Amino acid sequence: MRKIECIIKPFKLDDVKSVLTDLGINGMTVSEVRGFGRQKGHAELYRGAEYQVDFIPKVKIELVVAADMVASVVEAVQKEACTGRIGDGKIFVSPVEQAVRIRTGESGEDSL
Amino acid sequence: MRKIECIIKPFKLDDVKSVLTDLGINGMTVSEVRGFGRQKGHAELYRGAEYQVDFIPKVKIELVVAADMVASVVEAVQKEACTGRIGDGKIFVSPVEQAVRIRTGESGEDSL
Amino acid sequence: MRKIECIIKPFKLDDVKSVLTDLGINGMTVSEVRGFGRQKGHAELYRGAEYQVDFIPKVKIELVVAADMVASVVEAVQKEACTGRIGDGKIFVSPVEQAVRIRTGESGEDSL
Amino acid sequence: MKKIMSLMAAGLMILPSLAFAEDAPVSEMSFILNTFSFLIMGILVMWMAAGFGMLEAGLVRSKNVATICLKNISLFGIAGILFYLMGYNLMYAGVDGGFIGSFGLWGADDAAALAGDYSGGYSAASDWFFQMVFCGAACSVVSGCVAERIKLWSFLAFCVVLCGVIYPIQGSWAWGGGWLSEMGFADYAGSTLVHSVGGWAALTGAIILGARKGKYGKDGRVNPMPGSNIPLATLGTFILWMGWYGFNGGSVLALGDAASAIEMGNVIANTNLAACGGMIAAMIMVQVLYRKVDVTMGLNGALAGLVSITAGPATPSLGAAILIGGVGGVLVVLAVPLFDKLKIDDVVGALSVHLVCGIWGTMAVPFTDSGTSFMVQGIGVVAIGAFVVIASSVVWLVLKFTVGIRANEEDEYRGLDLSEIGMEAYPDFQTIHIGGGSGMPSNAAAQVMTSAATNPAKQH
Amino acid sequence: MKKIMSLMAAGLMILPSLAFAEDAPVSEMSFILNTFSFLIMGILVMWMAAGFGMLEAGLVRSKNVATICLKNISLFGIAGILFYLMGYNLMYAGVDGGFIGSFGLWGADDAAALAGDYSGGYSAASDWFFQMVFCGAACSVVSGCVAERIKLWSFLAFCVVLCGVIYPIQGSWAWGGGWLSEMGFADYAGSTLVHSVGGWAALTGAIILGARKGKYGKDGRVNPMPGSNIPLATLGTFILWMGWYGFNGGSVLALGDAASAIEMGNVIANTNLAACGGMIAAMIMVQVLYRKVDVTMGLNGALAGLVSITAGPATPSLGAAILIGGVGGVLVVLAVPLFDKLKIDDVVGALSVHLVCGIWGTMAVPFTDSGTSFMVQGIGVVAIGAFVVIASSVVWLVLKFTVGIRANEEDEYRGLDLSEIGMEAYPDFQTIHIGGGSGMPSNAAAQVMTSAATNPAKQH
Amino acid sequence: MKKIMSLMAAGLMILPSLAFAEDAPVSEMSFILNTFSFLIMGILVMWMAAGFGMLEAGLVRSKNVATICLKNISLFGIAGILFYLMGYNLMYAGVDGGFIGSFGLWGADDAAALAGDYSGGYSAASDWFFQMVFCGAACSVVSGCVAERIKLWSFLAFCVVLCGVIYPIQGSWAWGGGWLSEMGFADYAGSTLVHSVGGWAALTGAIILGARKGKYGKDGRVNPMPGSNIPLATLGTFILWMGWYGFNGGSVLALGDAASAIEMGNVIANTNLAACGGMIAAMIMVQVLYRKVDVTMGLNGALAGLVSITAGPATPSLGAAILIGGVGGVLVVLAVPLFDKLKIDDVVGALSVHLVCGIWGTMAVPFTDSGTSFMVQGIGVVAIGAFVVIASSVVWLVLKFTVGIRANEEDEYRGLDLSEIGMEAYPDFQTIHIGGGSGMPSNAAAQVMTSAATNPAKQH
Ligand SMILES: Nc1ncnc2c1ncn2[C@@H]1O[C@H](COP(=O)(O)OP(=O)(O)O)[C@@H](O)[C@H]1O
Ligand SMILES: Nc1ncnc2c1ncn2[C@@H]1O[C@H](COP(=O)(O)OP(=O)(O)O)[C@@H](O)[C@H]1O
Ligand SMILES: Nc1ncnc2c1ncn2[C@@H]1O[C@H](COP(=O)(O)OP(=O)(O)O)[C@@H](O)[C@H]1O
Repeated sequence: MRKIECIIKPFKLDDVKSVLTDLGINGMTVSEVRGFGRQKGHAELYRGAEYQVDFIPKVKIELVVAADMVASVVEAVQKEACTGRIGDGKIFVSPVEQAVRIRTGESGEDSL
Repeated sequence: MRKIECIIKPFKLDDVKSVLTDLGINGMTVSEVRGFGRQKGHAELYRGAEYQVDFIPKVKIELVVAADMVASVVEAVQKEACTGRIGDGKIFVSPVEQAVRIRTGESGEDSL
Repeated sequence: MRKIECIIKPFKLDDVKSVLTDLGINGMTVSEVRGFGRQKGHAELYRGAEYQVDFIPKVKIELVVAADMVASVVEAVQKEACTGRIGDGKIFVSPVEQAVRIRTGESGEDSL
Repeated sequence: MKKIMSLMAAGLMILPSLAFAEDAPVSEMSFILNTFSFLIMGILVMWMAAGFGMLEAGLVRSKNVATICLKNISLFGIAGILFYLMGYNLMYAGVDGGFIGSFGLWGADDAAALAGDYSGGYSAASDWFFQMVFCGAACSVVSGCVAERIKLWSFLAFCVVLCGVIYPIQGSWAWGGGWLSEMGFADYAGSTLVHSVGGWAALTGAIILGARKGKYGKDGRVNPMPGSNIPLATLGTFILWMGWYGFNGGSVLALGDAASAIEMGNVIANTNLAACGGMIAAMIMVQVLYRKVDVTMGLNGALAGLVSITAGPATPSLGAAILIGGVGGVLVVLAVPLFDKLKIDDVVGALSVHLVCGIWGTMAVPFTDSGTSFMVQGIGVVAIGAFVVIASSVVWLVLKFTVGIRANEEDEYRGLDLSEIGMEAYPDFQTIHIGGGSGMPSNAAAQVMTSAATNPAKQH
Repeated sequence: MKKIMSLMAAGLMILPSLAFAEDAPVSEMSFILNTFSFLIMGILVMWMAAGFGMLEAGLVRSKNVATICLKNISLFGIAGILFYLMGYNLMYAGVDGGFIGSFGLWGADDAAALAGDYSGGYSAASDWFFQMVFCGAACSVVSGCVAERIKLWSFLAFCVVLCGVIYPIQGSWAWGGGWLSEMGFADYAGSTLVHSVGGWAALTGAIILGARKGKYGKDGRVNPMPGSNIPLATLGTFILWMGWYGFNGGSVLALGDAASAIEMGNVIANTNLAACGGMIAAMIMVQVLYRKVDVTMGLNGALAGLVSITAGPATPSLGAAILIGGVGGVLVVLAVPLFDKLKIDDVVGALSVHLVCGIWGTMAVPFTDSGTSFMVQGIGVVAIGAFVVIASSVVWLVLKFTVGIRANEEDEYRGLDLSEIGMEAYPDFQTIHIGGGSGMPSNAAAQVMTSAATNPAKQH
Repeated sequence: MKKIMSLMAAGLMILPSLAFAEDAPVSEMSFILNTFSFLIMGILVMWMAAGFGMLEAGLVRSKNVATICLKNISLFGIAGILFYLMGYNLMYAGVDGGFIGSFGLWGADDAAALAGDYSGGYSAASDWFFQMVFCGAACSVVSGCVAERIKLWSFLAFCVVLCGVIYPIQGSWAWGGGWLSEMGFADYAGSTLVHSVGGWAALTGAIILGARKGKYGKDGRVNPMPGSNIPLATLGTFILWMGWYGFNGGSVLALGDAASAIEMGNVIANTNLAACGGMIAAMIMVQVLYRKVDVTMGLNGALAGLVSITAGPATPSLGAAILIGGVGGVLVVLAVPLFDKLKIDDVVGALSVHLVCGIWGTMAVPFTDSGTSFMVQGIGVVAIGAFVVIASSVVWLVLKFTVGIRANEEDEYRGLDLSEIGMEAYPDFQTIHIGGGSGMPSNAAAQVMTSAATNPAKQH
């Protein structure tokens, strides 16, 4: 099994979710993160002093999938989340040794 | 060492924390995430339009443990976090190569 | 490639970010987490009942780097985030198999 | 001190103004001023409904905020309609030393004044308006106490009965010229008639409903469920403080002569200083007892001072007003943990503020007003308390065994905002499910779990 | 019912007070009371600007909150200055049955009164103040409707014209003694002259601006964009309710005689009960239609009741006031989805409340006021509606094709707070980008994406 | 313009009303109206305490919000008690052209009026109430400036001295009939006596306390620490604006004759337009200078206009009022960065608004009031400034070297809510520790780290 972490622009979340469910993925875990990268943050003004907000809101999707799904998921997310402009984000894939469904105690790919 | 990620229902957090400390775990990192899965979200109503909130609040617990602790931790969490109803969550185990305690610079299992 | 996860005290974030950019790192993803560990939380008072808040705000930095950068990053973060007092946090290193830049589709170390 | 009081305690003071009734122009001016005072002061009292709303919205957890907002504004709507349909007449029409007024819609009759006879003293509608806004305040007391677990429509049904029946009947006894007023019971602006009435109704409600899940641990532990928005609670307290000038100041019931104006000045100054005394006393108490100042106790202390002075704001000196309010502030700090010890779960401290200090304030009147007696004050407190406890228990129990009054555990855990009204109060903000502020301490979680396992409904 | 009305409908009632003008002392008192009423009631109306501000700040998404706050407070500043520069005189100076007053700065002239002749009735500045605060209310209606997408300075430019030209010109027709008042058109406190004027201006603005991105799906779906702070919206409603006592009560335009005071009492009681009726009716409607009570509909219902009674709060009985308000509450629940069906995006429900109920309230006057006719009321509604629609369309279009009125899509997505004013309303709170509350449903996201791809500006 | 002023500048206007004192009925009416005006306007001024509270709660970071709420409401409690214990008599009793009144509890004496002699003009308590609420305003100015780092009880101790000693002594010089009033110093409602007094006390406090950690970088950089709740700050400004009608309008000190009523109308209209002018001027300034409109500058601009007009709101024309306020609005936009350049850390802009514009407003009086001179106005400003600076420095320093005034660095970093009062203002909301809004920019972080390393206390 592999864990795929996708860091994307927030407004892309619904599109990415749709394409993933189309691929038959029916579980994922999402969180709000802040990204630092090539894309620069916005300037804010407060009482005569301007300042840069370096960290940009991003959404992180984590999903654990069977190894044979990795290629198609990565490709789908990459295509769907892409706007072609700086800050579109990253996809990282890493190994997972074990997975358990808490409700039933099932483990392995059955639990996903 | 292994990293154990548990995605659970928020109201189970205190129970899971207790059982983990009973097992001798004395460190973990917790965050708020939103889950998408078989469990369906709730409907909200706003000014005559109803809509579905797909993402359900969950809590993610991350803890890094020595390899020999994995089995007992996974079992304990699975038992404690289980309500038997859809949406109880998942446990994922993945490899960790190195761990460092920032305060002392210790590394390996000593640092946990 | 490796993923380096650093759990640090929130007020150290800017320092750690600086030292990382000095090392040539130009991307990272940050999130707010709550830590449970040796450091004890604060007591709050509400209407005659005192209670302990166990979970302490921490910041988690995740960054994926080429394998040969790991040592220097870990060392730099450990030094910079250290106050010498309990609760300084941890650094975990784990393997990453694949990385993709969404904008361009590049993969591998080029995508970081 | 409504209606009847203006002919009793303040009788002598009113006389000069009635005397002017002969000389047309001046008495018309008195009529106008009395009317205008009712209206302006009534507007300030209406504003207290907003104060209760913000106080309660600040002191409940974020998952119940939209519901408490809705309750607070809609109860004011109910109060207006019910006081028109039956409340006013039940309270004021033909009580004649008895136990109840008469039934019937209220309607304004200003024919005499329009024909140039100003002896009625004020416009009918201005009086109706001023009396009506008081009725809403009693409901507001209830809503805060039973928050976070009561069903919306059952709560509103209770308000209908409270506004339409319970409040006006007991009100007729003192302010409507009923038996208590004949005995000489004194309650200037309603420490008992408004605040402790709300408090008794809230107490029975809180007991019959039971505590919020997780509030009390098996081992007797009290699990705090901190309020979600302290500045909002502070704003609510400021609003209440402001509105109270109208609550007490307007209860002079006249502005048409110098004596009334002087009394109004004294009442407002005393009201203010009682609030000051209550707040500072509560802050000092809480600092001494807990080594830290809980803001919400300071806020409750100010309100405690206000409730305490309400039964008799015209007679004390400023110094006495500070003391009366200060005792209220001390009482509230002691009462809050006491109710918790009794496992009576009062979300915003309404019982400590309105019930306890309402009784204290009523019993304190004879200290500064020689025309009253502890005995009669005590009779009033007990009689009204007994009536309200019995009447509201009946209503709560009828509701409980018909439509039900309590949200189920699952709904309570998710919050009434999602389960009862299907919306969130702060949908854009991430709320905390970890650690402090969640109001879901471990044994509570255990309870909820059990319920979840046995109750296969929609889940989290 | 300004100026002219005080000589018309209320004419008889005012007479006694004018009669007193001969005997110095009393008429001085009448003068003082009239003046004081204008000031106090005007202060309450000013307070409504805060109510609109909080209501709108609570009903927009968190990324547009700071901007809507700024708009609401600055439009009140603009109203004051413009009403001084030209508004007041355009509305009241030398209309003489015509269509417009005269141009010129306004200045107080109290020479007669200072010389002991009180026949003017009230101080000049008190009248100016009372009329000015009404003008701000019309702008506030607009701001809520066109929120979350309009550019700050273009909006303020529109307010300048609305306060300086559009509002006073149509106002002169009825309250300034122009042609509508000569026909007998009755609008006591401005259901039409203030509320539906704001509503028409908002309607043209909403149409010309277009809906917020993502609000309406291709398939006709309405995507909710929930308001970010329900207690704030509730507070705003309470403030408006309170201020409305001044809005309608002050529109008696006199307090110097008993008849006026009686009328003021009736107006305030009716105003209150119309709000009660509107709110309760809306809550029941929404419960019946959707099985849950949307708080924001309850709030809108109360405001609907208030707008509905505003055209004629002096003549109905209390029961009739409840009905008039109640119909308003029903209308608002029906109108909100209707406007959505028409894809007219009204962020806070301003059209349903102020336009629809403004018309309803105006047309309802003849039911209780025999001195008015449906025909004349209809002429007034149509004439003023037509004028405002045309005039504001011109202004909106001129702005659109010169400086532009709409923030670009990228800026709208990021929120006007960051793009227009470079700050956040709640910088310390984490806001939600996932799931509910984001107001960025999937097809919206798609639209934004397209725009993002074709518009290589700064990004997210 | 208190007490003494009513016999000076407005002397002629008051005469007619005093003349009526002979003919009983009318003068009783004057007495009532004067009293009622004090009460209603005083209630509006009390409301400003809530305005300051909300403004400050909105402009501090979320970790200090509960504490600032507590400070703002408790300082009002302190003001009431201290003004009773000593403040009123120190300010008004037997000053006789001198430098100080007398010591002693205040008590109402209305015997003459109750006996039918209305020449006193108003009820004693109404006057006390109106004077008392002003005293609270001066403290509120201080609390905003020294927020986010001062210890709770030390701050309250300072308020005790400010309300009980400093404020009344300097107040006696002008309003109590002391030496400044004899020179002809004019300060109608307190640009100097209230606002700049608060400002000077705040200035010394801010300097002695030092800036918040991290506010000023080594390289002269100013690190913004954005306010956590902009709608709350906006609400606070609306409340202050509303309350200011009472602040200035009530300072006519009479309503018993037509001349006073006319003056009150003018004062309120001018007050309103000065606020409009200040806000619009500030918005334009900030747009021109920074290309974006900082909301908080707009809010400060409105307040600047209000402070500016306060020294002389009766004499300017409406146009002049706009200008006086507008200059205030410009000053505030320039002063905010100036204080930052001087590394005087003023959290909410209190110095720019209350001190700078308080001086400007006082010096601007002679432009429209020929009875005053720049020289005398300058003497008043300097004398009062010097006295307050010296007196409050002594108090701050005594506190500093006894109980301490500043929270330690660790506590400051965690926020005063956790460290001083052990609770959170928004416990349910996730707050941001990453990036903007944290108010913990990098060099600040560095400083905190150093402290943390050397100070082995409880940590984060
Ligand atoms: N090495 C990295 N490790 C973890 N996250 C990264 C890394 N580099 C970039 N990111 C994440 O990806 C986001 C986008 O990266 P950025 O450099 O701005 O643009 P792009 O994706 O177009 O290269 C960042 O905001 C950050 O959240
Ligand atoms: N493949 C997956 N990868 C990551 N997280 C998942 C995955 N599947 C489910 N989850 C997480 O687990 C939670 C529970 O899953 P769900 O399908 O609703 O019920 P169950 O756990 O009973 O199978 C989801 O809300 C989501 O957070
Ligand atoms: N085994 C672990 N797995 C994951 N996170 C941990 C673990 N142990 C500690 N942490 C994280 O590190 C933080 C600091 O740990 P703590 O025990 O308080 O102090 P120290 O880092 O000085 O040992 C914790 O708050 C928690 O977030």
